This record gives sequence, structure tokens and C-alpha cells, in this order.
Amino acid sequence: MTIVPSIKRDYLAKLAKNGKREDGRAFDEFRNIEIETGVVSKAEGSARVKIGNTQVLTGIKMGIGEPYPDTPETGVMTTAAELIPLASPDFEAGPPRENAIELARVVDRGIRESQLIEVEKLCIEPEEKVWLVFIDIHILDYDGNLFDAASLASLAALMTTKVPAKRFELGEDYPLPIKEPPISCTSVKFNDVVVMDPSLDEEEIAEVRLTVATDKNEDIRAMQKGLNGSFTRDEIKKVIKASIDNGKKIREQLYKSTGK
Amino acid sequence: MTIVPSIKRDYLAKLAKNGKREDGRAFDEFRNIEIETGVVSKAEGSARVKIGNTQVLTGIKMGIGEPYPDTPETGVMTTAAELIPLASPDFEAGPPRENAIELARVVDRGIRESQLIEVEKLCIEPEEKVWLVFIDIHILDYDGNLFDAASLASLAALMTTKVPAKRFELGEDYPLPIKEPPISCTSVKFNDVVVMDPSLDEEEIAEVRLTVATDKNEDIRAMQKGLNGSFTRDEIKKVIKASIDNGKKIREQLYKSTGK
Amino acid sequence: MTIVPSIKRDYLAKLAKNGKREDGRAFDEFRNIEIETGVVSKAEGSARVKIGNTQVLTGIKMGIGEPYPDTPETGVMTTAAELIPLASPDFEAGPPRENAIELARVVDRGIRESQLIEVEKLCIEPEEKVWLVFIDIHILDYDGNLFDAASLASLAALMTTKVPAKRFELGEDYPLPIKEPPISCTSVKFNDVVVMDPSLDEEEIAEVRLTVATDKNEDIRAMQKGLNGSFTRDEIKKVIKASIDNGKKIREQLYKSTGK
Amino acid sequence: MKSEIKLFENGKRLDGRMPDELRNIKIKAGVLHRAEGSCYLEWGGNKVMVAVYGPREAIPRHTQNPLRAIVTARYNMAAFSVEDRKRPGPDRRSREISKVISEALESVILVEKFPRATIDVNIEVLDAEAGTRCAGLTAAAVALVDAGIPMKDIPVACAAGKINDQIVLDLGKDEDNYGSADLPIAISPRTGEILLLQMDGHLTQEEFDKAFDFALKGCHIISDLQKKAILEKYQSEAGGI
Amino acid sequence: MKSEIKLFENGKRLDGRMPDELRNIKIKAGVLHRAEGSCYLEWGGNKVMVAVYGPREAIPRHTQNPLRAIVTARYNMAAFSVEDRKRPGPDRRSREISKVISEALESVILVEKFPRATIDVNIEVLDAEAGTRCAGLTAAAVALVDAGIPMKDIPVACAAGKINDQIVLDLGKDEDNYGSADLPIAISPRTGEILLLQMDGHLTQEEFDKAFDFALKGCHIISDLQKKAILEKYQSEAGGI
Amino acid sequence: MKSEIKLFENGKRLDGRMPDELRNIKIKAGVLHRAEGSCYLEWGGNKVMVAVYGPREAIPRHTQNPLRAIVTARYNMAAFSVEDRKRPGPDRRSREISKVISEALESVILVEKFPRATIDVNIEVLDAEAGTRCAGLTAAAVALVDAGIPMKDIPVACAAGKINDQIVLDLGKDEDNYGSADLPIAISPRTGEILLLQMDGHLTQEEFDKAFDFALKGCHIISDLQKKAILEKYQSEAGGI
Repeated sequence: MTIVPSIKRDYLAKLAKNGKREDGRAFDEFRNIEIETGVVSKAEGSARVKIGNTQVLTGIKMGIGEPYPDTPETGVMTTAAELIPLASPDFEAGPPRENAIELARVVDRGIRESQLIEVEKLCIEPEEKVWLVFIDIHILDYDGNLFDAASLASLAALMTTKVPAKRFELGEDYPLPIKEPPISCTSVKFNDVVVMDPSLDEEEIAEVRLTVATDKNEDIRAMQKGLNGSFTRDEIKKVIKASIDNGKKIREQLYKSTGK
Repeated sequence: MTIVPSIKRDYLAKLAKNGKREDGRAFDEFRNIEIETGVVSKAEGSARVKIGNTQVLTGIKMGIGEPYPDTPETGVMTTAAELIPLASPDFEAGPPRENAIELARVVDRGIRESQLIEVEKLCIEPEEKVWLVFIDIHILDYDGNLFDAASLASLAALMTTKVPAKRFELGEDYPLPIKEPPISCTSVKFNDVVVMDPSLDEEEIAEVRLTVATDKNEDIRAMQKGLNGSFTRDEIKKVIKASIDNGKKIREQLYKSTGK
Repeated sequence: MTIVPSIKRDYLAKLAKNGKREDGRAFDEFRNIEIETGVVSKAEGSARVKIGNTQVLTGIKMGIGEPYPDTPETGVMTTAAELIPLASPDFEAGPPRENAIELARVVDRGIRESQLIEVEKLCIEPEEKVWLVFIDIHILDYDGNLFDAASLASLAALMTTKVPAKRFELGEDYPLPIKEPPISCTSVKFNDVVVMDPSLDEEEIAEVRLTVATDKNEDIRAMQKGLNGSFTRDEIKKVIKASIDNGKKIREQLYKSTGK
Repeated sequence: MKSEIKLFENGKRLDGRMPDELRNIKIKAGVLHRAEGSCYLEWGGNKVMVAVYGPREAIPRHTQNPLRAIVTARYNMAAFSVEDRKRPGPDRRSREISKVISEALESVILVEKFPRATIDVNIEVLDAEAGTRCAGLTAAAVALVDAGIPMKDIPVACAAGKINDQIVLDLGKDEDNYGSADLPIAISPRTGEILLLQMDGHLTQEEFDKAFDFALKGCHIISDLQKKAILEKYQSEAGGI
Repeated sequence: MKSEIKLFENGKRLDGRMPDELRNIKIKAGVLHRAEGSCYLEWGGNKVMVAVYGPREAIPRHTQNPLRAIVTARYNMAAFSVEDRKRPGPDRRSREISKVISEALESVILVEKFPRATIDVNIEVLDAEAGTRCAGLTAAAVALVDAGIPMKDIPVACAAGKINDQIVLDLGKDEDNYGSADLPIAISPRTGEILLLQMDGHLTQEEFDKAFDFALKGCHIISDLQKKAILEKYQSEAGGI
Repeated sequence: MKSEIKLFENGKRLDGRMPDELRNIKIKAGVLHRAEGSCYLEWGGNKVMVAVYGPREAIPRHTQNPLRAIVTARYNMAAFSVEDRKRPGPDRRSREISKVISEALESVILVEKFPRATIDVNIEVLDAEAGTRCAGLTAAAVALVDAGIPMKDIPVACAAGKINDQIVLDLGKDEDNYGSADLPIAISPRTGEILLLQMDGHLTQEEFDKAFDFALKGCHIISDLQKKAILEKYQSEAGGI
């Protein structure tokens, strides 16, 4: 429970009044993004994403297991996130806390509700055997905006995942069947200014946060408001617009990085 | 670990010396009891019981599972109690503590040892499939004497439970097979006075507690002494007698409320 | 996290300078060892070992379960140690801490890597049913050198274990198939003195610990260095030598006690 | 979410509701003896009980904020509140819901008045049938008023969604299972500020706007029910004198 | 509890005991080096080891009672003490037993003498065969005396029960499994006060009285064995000088 | 460990290495932004990331040592670092490895300089292929230097083992699975003091000596790589000015 650092707030607010951010970005501008895939040989798919200094690694493991009784012919996906103490002096070891749970659930819903993975193609034997997809998100370096970095790393990892059919004596490996990825963009508000892709400093003084995932048709695929502040309806509209715009560019980079 | 509130003790002890209780009841008198069944639509059976301001809700869920290897032809019952923080400023969230465990186990034994549920009629396929009965006790408002309220709510819920055969494609729903219910009555002692159905104030100064469950033949079906005081043998005899007397009245009300 | 008791350290260091130990032993001498087997009737095998005042009881339970997929024809062994609060004012209740885990793992590896139990003879039905061997180590009285006491108690218990075939309707009981036991000997160093079989006082001031398990051919079967000090290579050689010498005597006593 | 199932026909929904119609809602304030504030709410098939305790000293002390109170909502589903029995205790879903409700309530509670304190909002879902987070937050707001906790406004929550390409207010059970989008929001009805906002599924920007309008409308209707329940409580107390 | 099995025939029980006969009991005080007080007890097939530590400062501090010591009995069954291996660690049964034993011991220990302290009573069941809670409490009492903890009296426990409609003392293994009632009690033998009392099964009021008489009788016999064990410990210490 | 499989033929190992040859090792210091010191290391198929935080006040306070810092290494395997997904969180193996690495690092860190402090060494195994504890400790040492933690020496770890009766340096994956002994050590390269030593399997005294010699040789080679990585970090920083 940290006290909001008022000096930092005053400094960033003053900058913002003059239309500026600490690192020189425009309000609706992302930091530099790097996407690298195939970084873990043991994983069926993996990607390391950097957004500025924030660094997230997602690894995909697949296995075989039973389907849920109510969906006997679809594969099962699970998303877990660990805010491991490697990534920040403030992260603690132990079972995931609220922040890690929210992170994992928001990434999970982004993938699940957009039906990114074609789980209906992951059935091996109805009611008996389906493919399991484990999405494990490792935060390596935390400098703000984990939601987007975690989401993007997970997309890139899934888009380059090979189903390990050979290891389970089910024929040749083949790419995980995937649909169009929804791109997640996060904004925060402080002192009546809304900025995209918050840095750590900006997150620490943020009053309210909004994550919007949009697809290539500019449709909305997921939203999540966070923190104990509030948005006006007008602000939400602007955030959606900026998310669509940034989403386009990020989608292009994602396609390029994953060879699609 | 609270310090015994000595002013309250002195006050209640003085009253007791004159044969009185804070709320005007006789020493061996229960508070007003209300029993309402069928309060949760998702549950196979449910009942809300009020004893004075104490309020307990028990819900029964049923499912299908494997029997224990040593009783391959009998259903399985499980009792859990949660002292959820809703009910008292002193209850904490988290896994059940000693008090909740004792409560659940005493209610469980009261039902199990009296063979209230005819578990031998809950076999679907020997060694393979039997009915599972989950008794979940929710304390809503804690104003003393949880044992009797929890026990009574569980009896009323079980006596109005329908086996959900239809949902599992096993024919029509039918009432859970039930025998005679044993009624649990709890007394506490302070300053050499024994009172039935303690209020919260009386519980807080109580030195020792005794719960006695009796059946309609006036036989004893379960007992549990609690707290770090002691009873004389004579006191125990009197408590048994008072428990039988109160048990009769409560049994009548229970039958009426459950339509038996 | 206790502060090293400097007075005790000074006293024991002064003694050591004169070639002496608190209890009169030579540097490379064990305390008196007692081994008693068959002490728990419910266990398939059991032994109580005393090394000086240190007292450890190991019980062996056996059951039937599935083999690991990668070793479908071999039995499964599991080792657990509990530093129960019975044994020391410093042990706490709760899940095993680092010290208990290291203890269990070192004993486990000593048994597993030496292939003491002939697990390949514990297959009942390949891929389906194998014997499970549970080694449970109970520390009863902690006065130093748990590693050797726990290891010795576990060896003695395993060497007198009967496979409970009859209880599972698999024919007559028979002795657990066992090979040659490796004997574990532990030394510690303080103030440049290395002593074998440390007492509690010696452990409390120890800078570094080395456990060496050797077999009857004087081969090394397991080693574990502990604590935040260091050994020179020369010291390690001497410890190995002393472990072989003590191991011989202890092995003889173990054979005698288990009737082998 | 799949959309194969017919959820909307002849301008009506499976349960006969119009697109912009709420399920039945009953709210009762002050229903528990021990709690400092409480509320019982029925919303369609949902039954929710809320108890508020505090402000009181936050324990352990390292959880205290020296400048303001912390608000700890604890959303819990009773084991028997769902079709297949739920294991007791918090799961990831309930912990996320607890977090977003806590944050929404903190937006309106005057937390600066109670440094180092905690305000505990215990939300028990006794019967569950789509929309429990909105039901829980709405009931929590009433219980906070009943407890006398000072707030800028009485927050209120409601969801809208999409079924068979039709935007509808307040998804019911089948609509929640087979619909194609769900948009729960919570607002401060006086200012229109958005305190909680989540969206799952698939909405065009136009659909989002319409769904948002529906949800806002629902919030305002329910806000009136909240105020009525609070009034009834005060009147019954006054009448009791 | 079922009663179909023949547990009583020709006035005798399966193991040859008379109805009011105890199993063999052996008690030894002061058997551990580190513990401040200890006791090893064999009772029929039961083997129990108890170690007492304290009074010492209760930690963490919020568990302290400023007016008296807290007594924390910890009843634990070794994984190998039962037919099918038990998972290590406390389960609901052992936690309930720990609670009722703690309460019974607190009745007689002069806890007011040690404010803020804890007295820890560690009960390890090494071999289990019906009646472990009575065995554990009885051994704990001896260990407390061995530790020099001041008590009003030395508590003692014993059970009676019903098999084939016959009241018997101190149920053995099959009697516990197939009998129809079990009544464990603990008393202060000097005053007859009842410190622990549980009953499961089915007893008429007359049967209850008879079972209670049996259990009381058992308590007094075992009380003598406790005192003998304590005396032996002192004598051996005296003899050692 | 079984030895039936042919792991050594014609003087060479399955992967073509000579008996005393290490796998490829790459070390990079200062790779993370938030950490006070960090290191990324690849060793054969292993990939390890280490971050160091501290010295900072140990919390909760009862974990503090008033005379010196405590060193808390936390070895963790990522769920995706192994063939079959590993459940997240510490297991018994990782807790033991964390313990022996913590102890080895404490031997060389000048812990007396930082009473009441903790130095946290977070070791994440991202890709695992035999020898992760040596890789983790070796990377941790570099990260500690990068964090400016004062040490008597830069510790380094390496293992030797036995395959098909042949002593070899730095066991690879199949060698680890089917070999007959593994001897990981960590040393202070300046003094030759042994900071970590474990052995599993079966070695004659002569074999032990030879394996030890091999492991020592490996340590010294890797020590040079560590120093090179540290130098590169400083040079790149200097170059950046």
C-alpha cells in the first residue's frame, strides 16, 4: 500500500499540461515495441516482447488431456501469469496475487472470447482426448503496461506454436490453428489527461486504467477498466479510437514478426 | 484472543442470581425460532433458520461420484461450514479455523451417526456410482448458538431435498430418503448458572458449553462439550433433561415447517 | 534466524584447540548408536534410531498404485520428513520448511541413487499396478546430526519391511527386496576443526557441513555439502576417509540389529 | 460464446422480455443484526446478501494506508448457488470480481476521511443466475448507505449485451451462456462517471454505443430502486419509534 | 456404526475382555531429552509420545492473552500409524481433537500464572488402534507434570461404549468400527469434574448413565497408573544421584 | 540412473564432445532495466535469467539478522522450460536447490557489511537441459557483481559425472538421465574453496578424484567467461558515455 508520490505526480501533471510526457511521446503514442519468437526451445511456441523497457516472455506448452464434459469436442486452454520477483523490486514470491490474477484473466479472456485459438480443431477423440494449451506468461522486466506486453507476447507465441503431434505419436507437427488476433491497447488517466501505453511512472500516479482489444475490422473484442478512478463516457470513446489506431500498427508488426 | 469482558460478566451474573436473563427468558428457554425452506432455487434443498437474531442458511447440493472402497453400496455425505465475515465483525475470510471445523464436524456427526440420511438407498451402481450429498452451512448473522441453528437448518434442508435424478437422466426427481431427525440443543454455564440457547453475550462469558442431540424416543444421539470449563455430572443430567424437553418442541416446529 | 552464540563458540573452539570435544569424544568418533526395529505395528517396517540423545523413528507404509509412465515396470518410493515440534523447541508446526525438505531429499537420494530398494521387483502389473513405498521420517528428539539418524532409521526400517501382499490378496507377505545399504556419515567444521557426528551444540556453531554416504566396497554413493562456509579439497578427502571408517562400524551394527 | 441458439424471436426474448427490459429486482436494506450495514437483493434468479463492517482499523498494520481508508470488497459464491456445487473459498474469477468491485466502490467512498481504516464489504451470492457482479455491486452500495459510510454518490451497476445480433439489456441465464457479448458497467448516477467497465465478446463500435446506452438506462432505473429501499428502511425505523 | 457383527458372546468380548475391563496400559514419564516434559504411553495397540514445551512467550504477539497462558495441544497422527498411510499434516479430525484436548487441559492448568505465555503440548500418535484421543490426553497430563507445569489436578481420559446392546469399557479396534456408541470423557479425578465429553451413536438415558459410570471407573484406574509413572520418574532421578 | 545406454564411443560423447569438454556457454551481464544487477546465460540448451535486488531491509522484521545480511536465492523453473509442462511455483527440488545456492553465495558475499538486510537473487530457468543449478549459480555470481554487491571472490559452478564408466565434464541431457554419477560443485576460484558440493550415483574414490579434477577445470574455464562478460558490460557502459 504505497503512498502516491506527490512530487512525481506534480511533475508529470505539469508536463502534461504542456502536452508533453516524460519520455517525449505524444499522449496517444506507444513506446518502441520489439517482438522475438522461438526463444525457448522446450516450449511449443514462445515469444519475448519488449515495450520500452518492459519485457515479457510467454511460453506455450501443449499436452493431451480430457475435455470438459460440456464441451466434449474442444481443446482446453489455460492462462497463468506470474509476477516473479525477478521483474520488479515490488513483486513478491508466492501464489499469484490480485494483480497477477487480473492480468492472466484479462489476457485469457482476450484470447478466449475472440476465439483466437480454434479449439474445436483440437479434439483428438471426442469426450476422451483433446489438446491442452498452456499459456504461461513470465514478466521479466516491469516498466509499465504489462497488460499489452503480456497480451502481445501471448499472441506472438500462439501464432508461432507447433502442435507437438509427433511427440505423442499422432503424426507430424503442424501449426496451432489460429484466427485473427485482437490487439490490446491500454490507457491511463491522471489529472484529466489520458495517455496510451503508460510508463511505470505514469502507472504509479494513474487514477484509472482502460484496456481495449480491437480486431482488424475495428470491432471491440474486450475491455477492462481498472483502478479506483472513473472515466467519462467521452473519454472512453477517445480511448477506443486511439486503441483502434495503435492496434493497426501493432497488428502489422505482429504479422511481420511471426511471418504471417 | 479477547479478554473476557468483566463488566458484562458481572451484569449477567447478577441477573442470573435473581433467576433472570438479559432478554427475559427462563434459563431453559429457547429464543424464537423461524424455519423457512426452499430459499435457494439452485440448491436441491435449502433452509434458512433464525434463532433470535442468529441466522443460518444451509444449502444441499447433490451429485454423482464414486463410493468409498469399504462401503461400495452407500452414498457419500460431506458437511462444510463457513464462518463467513458477513456474519460477524470477528469472522475472517480464509480457510476454516478451529471453530468452523468443530461446528461442521458436530453437525456432520449429528447427521451421520443418527443415520438420518438413508445412504444405503443412494447407490446407483455398486462400486461405481453413488449419490453425493453436500451439506453447506452458511452463517449469515451470528448472535449466539450457531450449533443448534446450523444443525436445525441442515435438518430442514435435508428433509426438503429432492434427489435431482432428472438432471442426471436417472428418472424422476424424488425426495431424499430420510429417517427421524435428532434435535440438537446447546447450553452454556457461567458463574454456576446453566442456560439453554445462549445469546452472543452469554456465549462470550460462557465457561463451558454442552450440546446434546436427542431423538423422538428421548434417546441421546450425540453430545459435544466445549470450552475450557467443566461440568459436574449432575449438571450434565440436567442439561440432557432440558435438551429432551426443548427438542420435543423444536421437532414439532421442524415437522410443521417441512410439511412432514 | 538466530545469532551465533559466541560464548559457546569460544568454549568449544578452545576445547578443540586442545584436541577435545565437549562430551569427550575424539574428532572422528560417533556417539553411542541404538537401533530398534519393529516398533510400530501398523507399519510394514519401522525402526527407532538413537545417536546420543537424538532420536528418529522411520515408518514404512506400502500400498498399490500406478507406476510413472516413463518407468512402467518399477515400484515408486516417496520420502517425507517432518521436523515435528515434539522434537525441539525450535521446530514449528506447518508444512515442511527448507531444512526438512533438504533432510528428506538427502535421505531419499541416498536410498534412490544407491538403488537400495529393488524397485524393478515391485511391479505387479506393468503400466497398471506397482507397489508404492512410503518412507516417513519422524524426528522425536533433536540433539544434533539428523541426517545420519534419519538415514540409518530409514535403512533399518526398509531392511525389516515386509511387503503386505496378503492384505492386498496377492499371496504371502515377503521381505522387501533390498540391496547393500550405503551408510551416511556427517561432519561439520568450526574454527578450522572438523568433527564427525556433531552434537546440537556443535551444529549450532558449525560453519559448514558435509554428509558422505559410502558402501561396503568403500565407494562413494552420495554427498551433500551444507551451510554457508566452505571446505578445502584436503578437508573433503579427510572427511571421506573418516566416513568410510565410521561407515564400516555402523554397517555392522545395522546388520546385527536387522538380523542380516 | 456461441450464437447458434435462437435467443430472440418476434421482437421478444426467451423469457418474454423486450430488448430494453430489466429482470425483476427487489432490494431490502438493513436485513442483518450484526452487520453495520446490510442489504438483501433479488435480481431475476440472483439472490445476494451484503454486509458492511467498518470503518475500522486495518489489520495487519502493514496493510494500512496512512492517508485514506482501503475498501475491501469480498465477492463470494455459496457452494450451493450454482448448478454444480462450487468448492468453497475464493477462485480466480471471484478474486478478480472482488478487485473490480472494490475499485468501483473506492471511487465514490470518501476514503480520505478514514486514514488507516478498512471498510469491508462482504458480498455473498446465495443463488446465481447471470449478472451477479452487477447485483453484488448494486447491493453493496445500499449496504454502504445503511452503514452510514459517507459517499459522493450511490453507485449502481447493470449490464447490456448482444444476442443473435440484437443488443439487449440485462442478460439472463441462457443469454449469458449463448450470447455474443456482455458489457457490465457501474456508474455514479449523479455525474454519469463510469466506475466499472468490462466487455467480453464482439461488438462493433455502433453496437457498443447502443449497449452502453441500454446499460446506462438500466443503471438509472435500478438507482431509483436503491433509493426506495433506503427510504423504506429509514421509514420503518422511524415508524418503529 | 453398524451392529450386525457379533462383538460380544458368552459374557466376553472378542479379545477376551470382560465388559468393564481396560486394555493393557503402560506409561513412562520423561522419555525425551529436549522436551521440558514428556511421556510415552502404550494403551492396547496405541502408542503415543507427548512432549511439552513452555510456558514461553506466545509468538506472534497477537496470539497472546495478557491475562493468562494459552494452551495449544497439537494432536498429530504419524503417516504410518494407520492401516492405509495417512497424508502428513493436520486434517479436520485432528484439528477438532486438538481443540477439545486443548480445552480440557486448560481447565486444570493454572494458566493465570503465565500471562502472555503459551504452553505447547505436542501429541504424536505413532501407532493407532481406537481411543487415541483418550490416550493422547492421558499422556499429555503426565508430560505436563513432568514439565513442572502447575495444575489443579492431573486430568485423565477414558471411553465407554456400546456393542451389541451391551455397555462396555474402553472400545477396542473392531468395537470402535462396528459398535453402536462411543463416549469418551476426561475428568479431574480429585473433583470428578468433566473436562471432555463427546458422544456419537445411540444411547438411551439409562445406557448413558451406565456408560458414564464405566468411563469414570476407567479414569480412576488409569489415574493411578499416571501417578505411578510420575513417581517412577522421580525415583529414578533420585536413584541416579 | 541406469547405464545400459551407449553414451560414450570411440573416445567421444553422443554430442561429439571430448570427455573434458564443456558445452557452449554465453554470458551477458546487465540485461534487465529494473534489477540492480542481472545476467543472462546460455549453457548448452539451458537458458537462465538472474536478477539481483538489494541489499535492502529484510521484511518481515523477524527474518532479519542483526549482525549480517541474509542471502535469499530463489531458483525457479518456468512452466515451459521442460518437456512436460511444470506446475508453476516452488517444489521440493527447487527449494533444495535454492537453499544450497543461497548457502554457496553467502560464503563469498560480505554479508557483515549489511546487518538486517536481505540480498535477493532471483534465478529463472527459461529453458532447461541438465546442469541448471550450476548455470543458475554461475549466472547469479555475475548478476551480483553487476549489482555491485561486495564479494570476496566471484563464485563459479560446474559439474562432472560418470557415463559408461567414463568420467566426463559437464553432463548433457541424455548423460544426466542415463549416466551413473553426477558431481556438481561450486568454488571460489581464487582460493579453491568448495562452496557447493553434491554427489549422486556411484563413484570409487579414484573416480571421485578424477571427476573433482574435471569439475575444477571446468570451473576455471567458466570463471574466465564470467569475467569477460563483466568486462564487456563495463566497456559498453564506458563506451556509451
